[in-house]
Amino acid sequence: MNKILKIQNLTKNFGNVSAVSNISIEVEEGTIHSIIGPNGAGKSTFFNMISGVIPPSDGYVYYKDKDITGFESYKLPHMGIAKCFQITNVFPKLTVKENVWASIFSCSHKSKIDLFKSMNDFEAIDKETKKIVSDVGLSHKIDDKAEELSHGQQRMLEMAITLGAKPDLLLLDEPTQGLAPEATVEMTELIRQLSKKYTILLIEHKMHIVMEISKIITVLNFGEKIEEGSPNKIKNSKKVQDAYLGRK
Amino acid sequence: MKVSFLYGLRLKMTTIFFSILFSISSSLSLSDTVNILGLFPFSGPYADSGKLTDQGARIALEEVNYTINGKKIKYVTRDSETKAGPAARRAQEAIDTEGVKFIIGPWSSGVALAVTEVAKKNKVMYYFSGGTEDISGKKCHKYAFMWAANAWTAMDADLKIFKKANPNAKKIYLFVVDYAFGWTLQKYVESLAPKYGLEVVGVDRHPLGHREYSTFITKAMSKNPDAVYMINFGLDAISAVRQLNNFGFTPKKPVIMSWSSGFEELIQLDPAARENLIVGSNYYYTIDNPDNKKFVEAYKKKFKGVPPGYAGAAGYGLMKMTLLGMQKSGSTEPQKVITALEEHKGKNFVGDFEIRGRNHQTVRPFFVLQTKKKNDMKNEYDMAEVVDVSSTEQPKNINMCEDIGSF
Amino acid sequence: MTFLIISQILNGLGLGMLYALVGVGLTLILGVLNIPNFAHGVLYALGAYFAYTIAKITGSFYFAMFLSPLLVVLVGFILESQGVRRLYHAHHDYQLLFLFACALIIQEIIIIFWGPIGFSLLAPPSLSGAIDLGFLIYPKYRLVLICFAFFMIICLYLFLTKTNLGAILRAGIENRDMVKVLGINVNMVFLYTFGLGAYLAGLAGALSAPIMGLTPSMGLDILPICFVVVVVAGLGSIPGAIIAGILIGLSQGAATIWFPEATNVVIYVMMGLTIIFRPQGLFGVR
Amino acid sequence: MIQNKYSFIALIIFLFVGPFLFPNATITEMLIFGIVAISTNIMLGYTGMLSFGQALFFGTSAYISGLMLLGGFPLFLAIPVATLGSFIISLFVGYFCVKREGLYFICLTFAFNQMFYFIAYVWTEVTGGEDGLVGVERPTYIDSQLTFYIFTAIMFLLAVLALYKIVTSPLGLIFKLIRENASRAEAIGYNVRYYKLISFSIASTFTGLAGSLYVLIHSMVPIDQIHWLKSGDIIFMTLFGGVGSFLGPLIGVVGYIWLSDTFSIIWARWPLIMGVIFAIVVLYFRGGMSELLENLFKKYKAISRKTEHEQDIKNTKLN
Repeated sequence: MNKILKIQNLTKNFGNVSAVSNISIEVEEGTIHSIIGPNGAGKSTFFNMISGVIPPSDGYVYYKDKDITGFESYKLPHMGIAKCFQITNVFPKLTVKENVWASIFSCSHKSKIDLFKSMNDFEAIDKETKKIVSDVGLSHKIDDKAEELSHGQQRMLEMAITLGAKPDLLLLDEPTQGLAPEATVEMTELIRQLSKKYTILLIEHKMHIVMEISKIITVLNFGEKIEEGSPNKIKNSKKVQDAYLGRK
Repeated sequence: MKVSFLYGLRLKMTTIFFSILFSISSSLSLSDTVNILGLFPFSGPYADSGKLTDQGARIALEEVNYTINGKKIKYVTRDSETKAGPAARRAQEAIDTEGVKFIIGPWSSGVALAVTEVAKKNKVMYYFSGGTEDISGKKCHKYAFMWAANAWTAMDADLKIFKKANPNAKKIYLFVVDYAFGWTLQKYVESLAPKYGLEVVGVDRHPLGHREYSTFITKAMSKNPDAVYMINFGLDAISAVRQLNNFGFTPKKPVIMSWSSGFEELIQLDPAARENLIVGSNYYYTIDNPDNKKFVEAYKKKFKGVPPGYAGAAGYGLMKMTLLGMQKSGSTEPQKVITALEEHKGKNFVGDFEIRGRNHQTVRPFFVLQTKKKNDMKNEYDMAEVVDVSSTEQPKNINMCEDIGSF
Repeated sequence: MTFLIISQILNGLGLGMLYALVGVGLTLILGVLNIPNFAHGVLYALGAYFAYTIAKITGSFYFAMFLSPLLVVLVGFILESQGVRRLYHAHHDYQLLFLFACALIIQEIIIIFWGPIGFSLLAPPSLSGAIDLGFLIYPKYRLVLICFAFFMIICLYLFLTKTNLGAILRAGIENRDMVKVLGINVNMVFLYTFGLGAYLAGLAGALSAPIMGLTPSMGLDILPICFVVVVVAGLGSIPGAIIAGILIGLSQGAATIWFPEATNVVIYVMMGLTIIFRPQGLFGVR
Repeated sequence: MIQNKYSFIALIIFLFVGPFLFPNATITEMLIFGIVAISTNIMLGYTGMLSFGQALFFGTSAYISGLMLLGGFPLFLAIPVATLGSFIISLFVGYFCVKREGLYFICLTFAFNQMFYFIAYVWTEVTGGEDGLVGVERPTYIDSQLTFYIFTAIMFLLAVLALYKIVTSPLGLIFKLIRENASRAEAIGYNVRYYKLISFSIASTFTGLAGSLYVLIHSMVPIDQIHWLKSGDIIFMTLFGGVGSFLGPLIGVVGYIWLSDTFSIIWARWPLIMGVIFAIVVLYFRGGMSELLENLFKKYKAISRKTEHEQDIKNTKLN
């Protein structure tokens, strides 16, 4: 299988403290690859380095064999990497339609002239917006402002924005964070559906979700990779149990 | 009466739609009143002088009981903010809505130049006082007059009288405010100084609105001049004088405030700090003639016993001149008034004056004052005495007004 | 020439100390409260005017210097608690509009109460006049001003490093959210910070009065300089503001020797160079 | 959309009625500052950037166009060149400023404004320094007040339409994205700094256009048009009108100029009144005049609907 994302020796030091040290993973195309670990394991730092929010201190990130280490985050969607945030991160005063529309437009407009055309001139984008919005189940809210949606709906919108970029690789940072149980189930189902179309790198700390849907799981603790493998392998790993149950 | 298309249209429309707002004032103003605008700085950096100028202008109007040639005078004021933009807008606004035909206004060459453009365009008479040479110089035109003494006249008077009072003085050091009028004065001083046996040993230009002169003062003192000759105005001059006193330059050696408003500037200084100043000014309230006494009395009576300074006198003088033109011509049409004023010779509260037709400069005395010591002061306003008066006219060949033009 | 240079250094220092005081005040408010205090200039002016009136009533210059900044603090407290506090969650534009409105109001109130014409406030006889140092003659008051401002800056330094409140303020500049997390009464911290900023502005105003006199527009004149100090220093750096203030004062002094017309321009040239070569400011932390 | 239609109709009516409401020079100036405020709102209201240096572009462009007119160039060359000039300067200044956010952005623009002011102040041979640039003649075809007003109104309408086009284009949407959530906008693939620069340039270029027209009102460029206080005025006008709607800032301009002219006649201490009004707007009507009007309009509608409703009830009861 094709390795879509290769990460080599990624390291981040904050002063003398190293938040992430020497992590290498490879993500296979068409799979769900999860990164788990207890709070403070360095998951978010790791995620932010891949998505270009903070530059790594050392190491490389290759996407489709292209070095993208330290790329500014706005460049990634254009290459086919989209990310979904841990906390709800939508455009509150804009409508659902505008939220998603903007995301699709970002990667699909060809020339600068498109920027100055009328909003009504983009039939293809309008159509796609409607499709994505209905995919995440928000069709009835399409003209509502994002801030008027419920929390669960905002998470769905968040996902829709991410999908708007038509990515090959989806970076999901704790998509079920703060969701009610039913909504969590809904979201898990959505992720499972998405995995048919996209490669997904999932950062999550809820073990049961990860076990349910991942193909490969990487476990981080204290900024280091302590285990990697199939859900079954992880389930039975002593190291992982130690990390999660609290080591002595 | 010639009214522009839009103006006429507005008159019709406003009476229909906005009768309360405009029709009363504008229909009145066009028929049997003379409308004069006082464009003064009520706010902004020269906020102090707006009210005083207005007070002076009102004294002049009261003398004629707000009537001229049988017509009622409607006197309106606008705030110039000492900013050319708003000043021009409000002048234009007053011309349009109040039917103003005459503008008087002091201070700031920027404002003056802006208003003179408005005056020219609207064929309205403008009488200006204050620091610029351009009104009767480079930018002269038929509608604008200058009341303050010419810059050359003033510098000549300052130097002449300074030398007379300090025969041993040889070296002077110049502080010059860094803009057009400052440079003009500097040019005149540098060309006139040798005539009076004075040498300019150093010149420092400082930005307008500068408040910190220590760096300039130490530099000047290192040249050991006999006097510091200051070409700056208002707060700049006051700050510089105060700091010259801090540094112990005055009262040992004299400081010349070459183009000062006199009263207003001196009163802001503590008596100790204003010792040994030689002050050139367009007006001082102790000028000894009956007209001035009458004016000062009227002014004091009306405004809590405070005598008029230059601002009050300018308001009075500008208004007097405008009224004089109306009286002489028997008309209230700007063009007739202007023609009447050209080459007029007369006498008023500042002394003998003459209005040059070729450049619209009012040739009039410039006063040089000597400040009094604290012990010699009779009251808090008794700050200086007029030591000499000079009204030498600027030589024709250096006047920049090449052609006053026509109406 | 050495005489000239030494005295220009002294002049620059005196000026720079004043800039540093107002600059630090503005930096504190900018850093901790995260608002652009466009009313800083009028607080400076109020300091001078209060000092004038107190000195006139009580006849004591020193008492005026002591009391007037405290009155300015009072004004600062009123501004903060009645207006600024409601705006912490608003955009900068509203904060700016509000503070500028306050500046307009206070400036006009100054004109209404004290009149549009300026005044002088004389230093007491013991401080006025010049002193002969042998190699140069220099006004006493300015020397005292330099020493006193220096002393105040040391006090401020001790306050910020040695006291609890100081530590909280510094933490607030580093990371505003931190203060909230620490469970400190944020409103109090903000109030005190604004008060301290106002104190420094008022003090600088009062100290400057005998040198530069008092005019209603003095607040507007100093305001751009305050902001330049902050930009050159780097947003939120207190030592930076002190050094930048002094540097600007000194460079104005130097400009007078060689290029007198540019004494004001030099400030902006310094700032331009900072922006181009060190956009985060000389001591910028963020 | 419907509301926009109404406000454009109101705008057209205003353009026709304005000259009868206000003195000619005043209404012309209102339109010119209308361009400034509406374009500033692209940056302030739509993109969420507060620049305290817009007078820089207004003034610079006014100088350029003034100098060209003085040099004998035709008006239809002077205006584009001046506008282009402010565009280029806005790229230069913006390049340094958009790197920074929030307070630092404000400080930088403020500082740049002062820098340009001092350049204009010192460079007397070109700018006239303290006195400003004087004696710029209007071309004869727009010499009368009426023709000049019509000319300005046309330029104003063109500018407003162009700006409206921008606001309703994807670019306008991107500006809103940046205002709402810059990091998310970055994450979905927009180079935020680049678009901020575009927004800054658009605002500044149109401000420049207005500046090049301003020269013609009083045939001169006063130096106070490039001073930072003017930048303050521009911000205040915009906020006073309200940043929530496209044409709101125009209401601010009209209100600001009208109030300041009116109050300045009534009381010499009029800036105090303006200050109080600003403070009230900030504390109680943050949406500015446009929102206030909108609310009144809504309330009126609600009341009329209520009475209608009551009428209906009465009618049904009667029936």
